[in-house]
Amino acid sequence: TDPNAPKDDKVVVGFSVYDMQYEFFQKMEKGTREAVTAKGWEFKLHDEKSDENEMVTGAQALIDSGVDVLIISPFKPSALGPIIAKAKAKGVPVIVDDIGGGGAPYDAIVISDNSGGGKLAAEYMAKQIAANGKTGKNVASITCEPSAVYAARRNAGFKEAIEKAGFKVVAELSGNSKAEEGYKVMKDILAKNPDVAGVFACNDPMGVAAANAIKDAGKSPVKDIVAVGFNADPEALTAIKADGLAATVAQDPTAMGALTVKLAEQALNKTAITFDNAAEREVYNPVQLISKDNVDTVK
Amino acid sequence: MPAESPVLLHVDRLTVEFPGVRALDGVHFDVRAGEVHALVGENGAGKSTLLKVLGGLHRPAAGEIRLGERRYRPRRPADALHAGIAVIYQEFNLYPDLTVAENVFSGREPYHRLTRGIDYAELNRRTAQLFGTLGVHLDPARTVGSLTVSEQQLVEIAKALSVDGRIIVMDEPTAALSADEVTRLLDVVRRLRAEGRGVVYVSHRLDEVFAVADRVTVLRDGRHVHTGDLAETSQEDLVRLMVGRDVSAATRRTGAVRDDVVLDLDQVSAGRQLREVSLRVRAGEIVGIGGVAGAGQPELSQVVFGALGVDTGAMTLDGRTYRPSTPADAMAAGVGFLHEDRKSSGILPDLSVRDNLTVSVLHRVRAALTRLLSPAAQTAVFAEHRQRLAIRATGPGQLIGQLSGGNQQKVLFGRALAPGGRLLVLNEPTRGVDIGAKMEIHQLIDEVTAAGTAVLMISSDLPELLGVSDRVYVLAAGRIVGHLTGDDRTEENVIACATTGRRVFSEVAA
Amino acid sequence: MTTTDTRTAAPEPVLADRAERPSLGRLWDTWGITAILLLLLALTPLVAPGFLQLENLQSVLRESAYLGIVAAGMTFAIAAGAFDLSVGGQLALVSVVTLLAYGAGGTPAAVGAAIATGLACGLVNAGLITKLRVPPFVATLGTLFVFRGVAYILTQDGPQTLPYDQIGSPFVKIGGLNVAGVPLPFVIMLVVYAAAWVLLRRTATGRRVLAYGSSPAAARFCGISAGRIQLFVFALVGLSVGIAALTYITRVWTADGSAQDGFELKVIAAVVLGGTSLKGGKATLIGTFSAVLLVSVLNDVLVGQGVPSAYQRIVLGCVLIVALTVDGLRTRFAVPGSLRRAVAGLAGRSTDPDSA
Amino acid sequence: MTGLLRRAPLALPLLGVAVALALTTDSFLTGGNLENVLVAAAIVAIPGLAMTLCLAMGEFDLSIGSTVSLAGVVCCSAIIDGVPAPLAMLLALAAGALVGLANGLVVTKLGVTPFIATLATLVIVRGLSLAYTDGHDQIVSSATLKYLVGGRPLGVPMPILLAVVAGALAWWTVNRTRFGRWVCAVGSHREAARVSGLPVDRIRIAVYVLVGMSGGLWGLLISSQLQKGNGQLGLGFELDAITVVVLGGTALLGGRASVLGTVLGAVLIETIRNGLNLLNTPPAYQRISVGLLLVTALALLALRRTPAPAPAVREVTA
Ligand SMILES: Nc1ncnc2c1ncn2[C@@H]1O[C@H](COP(=O)(O)OP(=O)(O)OP(=O)(O)O)[C@@H](O)[C@H]1O
Ligand SMILES: Nc1ncnc2c1ncn2[C@@H]1O[C@H](COP(=O)(O)OP(=O)(O)OP(=O)(O)O)[C@@H](O)[C@H]1O
Ligand SMILES: O[C@@H]1[C@@H](O)[C@H](O)OC[C@H]1O
Ligand SMILES: [Mg+2]
Ligand SMILES: [Mg+2]
Repeated sequence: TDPNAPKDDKVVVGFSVYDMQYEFFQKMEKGTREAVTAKGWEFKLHDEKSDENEMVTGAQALIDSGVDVLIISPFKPSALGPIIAKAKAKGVPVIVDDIGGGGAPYDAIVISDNSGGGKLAAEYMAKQIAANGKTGKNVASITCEPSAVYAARRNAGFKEAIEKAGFKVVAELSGNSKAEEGYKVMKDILAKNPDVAGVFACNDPMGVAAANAIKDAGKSPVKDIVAVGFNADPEALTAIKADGLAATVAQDPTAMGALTVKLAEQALNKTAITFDNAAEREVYNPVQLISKDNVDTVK
Repeated sequence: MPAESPVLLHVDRLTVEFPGVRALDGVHFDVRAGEVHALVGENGAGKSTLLKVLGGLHRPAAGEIRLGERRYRPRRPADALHAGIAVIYQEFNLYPDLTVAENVFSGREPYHRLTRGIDYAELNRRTAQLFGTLGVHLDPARTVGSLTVSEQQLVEIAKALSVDGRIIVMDEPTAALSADEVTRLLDVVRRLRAEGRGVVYVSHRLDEVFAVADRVTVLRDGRHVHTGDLAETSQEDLVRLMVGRDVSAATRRTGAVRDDVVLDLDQVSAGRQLREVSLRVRAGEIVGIGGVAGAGQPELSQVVFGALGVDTGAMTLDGRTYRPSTPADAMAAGVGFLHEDRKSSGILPDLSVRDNLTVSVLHRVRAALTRLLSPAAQTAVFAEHRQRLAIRATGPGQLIGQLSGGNQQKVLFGRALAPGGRLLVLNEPTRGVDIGAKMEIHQLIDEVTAAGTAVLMISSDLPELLGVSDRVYVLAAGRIVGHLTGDDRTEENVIACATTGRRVFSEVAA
Repeated sequence: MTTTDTRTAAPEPVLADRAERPSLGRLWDTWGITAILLLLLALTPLVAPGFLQLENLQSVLRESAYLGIVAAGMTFAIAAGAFDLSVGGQLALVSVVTLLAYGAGGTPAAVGAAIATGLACGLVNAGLITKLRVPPFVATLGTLFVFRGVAYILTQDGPQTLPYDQIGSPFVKIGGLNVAGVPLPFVIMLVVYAAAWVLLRRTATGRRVLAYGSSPAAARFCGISAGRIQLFVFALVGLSVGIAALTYITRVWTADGSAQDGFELKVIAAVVLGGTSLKGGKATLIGTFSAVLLVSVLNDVLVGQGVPSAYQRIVLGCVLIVALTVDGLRTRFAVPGSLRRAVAGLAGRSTDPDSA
Repeated sequence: MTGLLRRAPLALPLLGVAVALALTTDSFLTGGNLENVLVAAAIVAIPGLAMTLCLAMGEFDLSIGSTVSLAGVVCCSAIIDGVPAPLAMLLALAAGALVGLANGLVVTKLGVTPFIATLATLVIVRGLSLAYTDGHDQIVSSATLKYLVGGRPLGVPMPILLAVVAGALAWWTVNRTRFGRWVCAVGSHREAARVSGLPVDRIRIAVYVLVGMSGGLWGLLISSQLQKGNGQLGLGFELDAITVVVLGGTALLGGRASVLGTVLGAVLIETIRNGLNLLNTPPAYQRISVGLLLVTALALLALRRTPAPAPAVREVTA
């Protein structure tokens, strides 16, 4: 391309990210940015800082600044409405990344199969409990903050599958997505149900924290109580290698970022997108169960 | 006082400035060992400012202070303490949540030799001992917040004595004390003198000054006007030096009292402080209430003002049943009130003089149509009061906290006049007020009675109580133990009723 | 030995009005933060050229409104010597209820519900404080949990959301419309501040709030009822949250129990930054207004310049401290002459008599 | 018993809640569960005790949650960098003390009102933790660090032991040392303390340093449980610490400190939280229950309190 060509010709991609404090989103940003620059396009970032007001203000500001396409990983999916309304008014396509779409008319959403991930966790847990030679049929679940829709899907997927396998979820308590609370909640679960055979946490900070609580109670989070997290955060991978966590469900935020850029290009060129779930315009990014068996294959 | 005894403290060309005010202008002043040196002057003359410089609270803009031969440049209160200067400030500096003993020895609490913790037994013992020398009994373990104003004043005095300083500075220490407490304090002052210490004594009560001081220095508008032996000075001279003109003493002109009863209390009891009190105040009449501190005076005034509930008994105002449940009710009925504790329950420190004057009658300074406050109307009220009460303020917008104590008192007096109708309840109306202002306030009280207002005045200042009132009731332990009219209104009678339990009831003429 | 000064000046004419020149300190109390805001606004175009674009300015004003409106109400509470920690919970609850009401009865129902729910929250606080005599700090700390809890219960099946097909509704216009180029939320905020200013400075009630905040004990003897003041200020905070929620919810379209976590601290910070004293008795609405804009502008500039969020925090925190340092030093040097001495000291001169 | 109730009115609601839980659950009274509750209570009581001094002084420190995060980051990243664990832990305490010192200096020397000063450090210190770690977890596996929550000298869990020691020290400080009385004096009437010659600035700075260090210890305890540090830990902890103090009855206006009250406040809060979990309460109802119990407990306390006579002097410092 001609470096002297008018700037207008260059495609500008705006990316509004949930919160750059988290490694998950740092990876997502990296995947998105690299895919954008690889195409010779311009990349503009906005950090929502886990705040719905900042999310709306910042995303609208990106649109105002003249981006050609908006990619957004929304802190509150249900606040996408006013953003998409503005984008539609200016003819800017919107690709949503992760979390959820909140029912607004975005062009496409790339999403991990959260419910499927919960199911993977349940299936692994059931299998591992049996392999440990345990006969207990009680398990527990530690959920994210009540408003996190994506996390609710994980829990629902887990619950359905684990019950199908003949287990009972005896405790379902919220750790509000926080490690500190995940630890305390696990302690309470252990006090009330010392016999639980497994625990599923909706994210890894809580999952690893719960595993720590199990260890502090003198038990193994792999052999005694099967602890499974979600995300494949570095701390989860480290813990799995050291028998400090049984498993986690991996999402691939870098790949998700790259995928959104591909969909953005299709939307810009008005080529049809192939959806995994056309009704919700969802494109799934696969999830994968990571345990000690395959943890070394994860980069 | 030996004139050749060494000079302990020497103040030279001292100047202190506040934004817009030069509070002290080249003042000089000295104190010798074994001397009580009185410092007098009108409200705002700069007395407290001078003492605050000595105490390390204000730093002068110019001038020099020497202690003996040494330069004295206090930068913080601790410097004054180290230099052996103990100050009793006009405004209390006490911790309401701490005990009496903890207040007295704040910063110098004794430690137990073995446990290395504060030795409370020793602390309380020393405190009790100090109060012993003051001739009062006060439980060292009581919380200061629960004390009366006069008890708090005693704590301040004990605090200064506990320092064992070479120079003791007292800013209006008797303003809140009862007559016998004053007598004992003056004895203590004489003892300090006998011990060879230097005492600086500030008071508006000239009889005390003459009773206890050796020399006097007069300040006026921040300037030094006179220093001299009291033996060579007459009271009239002193007053003239202070105010720059002659002032006549308090006397109540008679004849304004009318027949109609404004306030009638019939067997009123409230809590443990007030028992079966019956009294009447007529239109145009000034009724004084005397007694030792804690005899129920503030409670009586608060019952009349609706700030304290009546348990049994009845009140009428202008013949109609009167049961105010809040001060607002009382004010709506035309009752005005002056609190005895100016600092904590009188002034609104963050508000202007104008607002302080009008805050209880805001409905009168509103535009009729919009019901919005009218600054012009408020300023008019201010102008009127400043004229009438000779308030020294730079303008209506000055914060009341910036006025001298006496001028604050005048503003509060003005506020009490505001409901302006039937009855004025005055607690210690001239506490901390200079002699000129005192006369002016007495004149004002007279004026309002001429217009038919009834006045219920509580005062621990006996000359005031007897000089201004038409009749005097004496309270003891919440009961009326005396009713003095005509020639029975003597200091001896009041003191006898208040302290010895003797009951004196004059024949009521009308 | 008697000395009488001969250079006694003529007694000062007591009644003459000395020119009432407001001191620099008092000017700073009211206008200080506004001055800092203006300075920032003057410098901003140099560092952030995009700032002055119309759409950006509109966006800054639009997003300041909800915080600004609540801060106006909070100014009264702080002026009365209390503060309301529950505003975050109130905002969440009012927003959720407003969306529910919109679903049931459209725009008028939503507007009515917002105002009514806000007031109700304020009255709950007032009741706890005046009837049960729980200290305001504790009462509102408790209701912060309670209001958020109720909002959570109402959103157990997911956040309340304005459906996308309501995009043309007059309700949405509250947050989205521009009036002659000025965003409607900001217009509402201006009206709220004008009304609040009149209430604080020109009504008996406002004067009583300040009197009470300055000295509750003295106010009592001026006939001011503590209960009525507290009822008034906490109801007013509730009302302000009601109005603010309307501008908030029509901009973000969604709410649940977690909406605007930490809101209370932001609001109180804006009020105090503006110059209103936490001790009560002193309040400046102009200061609050400017402080709200100051924080918004600063945030916009930092975000616009792509400063990473960790560093945004550091800058914001430092600005808070610096802005209040000026004020703090002024009070510190309120000791007569000390500021002059300090300045003289810096200039290498000395007016200190002691060092002569 | 009545004496205890007068000095620690919180004992009554605590007893009520405990009895209710003993009746409605079969696990509340088990040894393991009680230990859970007490350990959790101990962990919040430790910073609560320092915060008690701060509130008694009439001020409060909002930055402590961020200090928790900073201490964890300092300790864990130092361990990762090869610093011996005990030294790393000392470094974390020092970092906490430094935050406290900064607060103290800004509050006294720059005259910034504590609310804003500590709110600003809250924002700045978290910014520092995040900037330093770039949002990454600092993961460790340290037995020494673990000993802080896992150790059982004399069979007593370390946090409980630490809290008992801290409580005894705090009680002694408040009631038997000059420093403690001076803190209450400053809280009761700061200007009077200045006029009485107390070193007011130094007292205030010392209290902020203590709070900072307690925040550091809190951070170490959390990082000991989680074996990591990061910029997200300790969010909102400032309200937890202040809540237990307020619940314990230390007057917000300063001047008085109830050490026993703070300890009971911590136990009450953690008992309620534990109870709600034992009862499987959905999260939405958990918050509302905590809020209602808080308001109820305090309303009861307030109603029991006989109105104190209006103090003649009172300065509210904030
Ligand atoms: N902090 C201050 N700021 C501004 N002006 C002040 C301040 N303190 C005192 N002043 C002014 O300085 C002057 C002297 O006041 P000062 O309190 O020393 O008078 P005083 O002689 O003690 O009066 P009083 O008998 O009423 O106590 C007055 O005009 C007063 O208004
Ligand atoms: N906080 C309060 N404390 C005591 N009295 C009050 C208070 N607020 C109002 N009042 C009194 O209640 C009465 C009637 O209330 P009203 O609403 O008319 O007040 P107001 O004086 O008109 O003030 P505003 O118009 O500012 O509300 C008046 O006598 C007024 O002085
Ligand atoms: O799994 C992710 C979760 O851990 C993060 O905190 O938020 C986004 C989710 O997709
Ligand atoms: Mg004076
Ligand atoms: Mg009205």
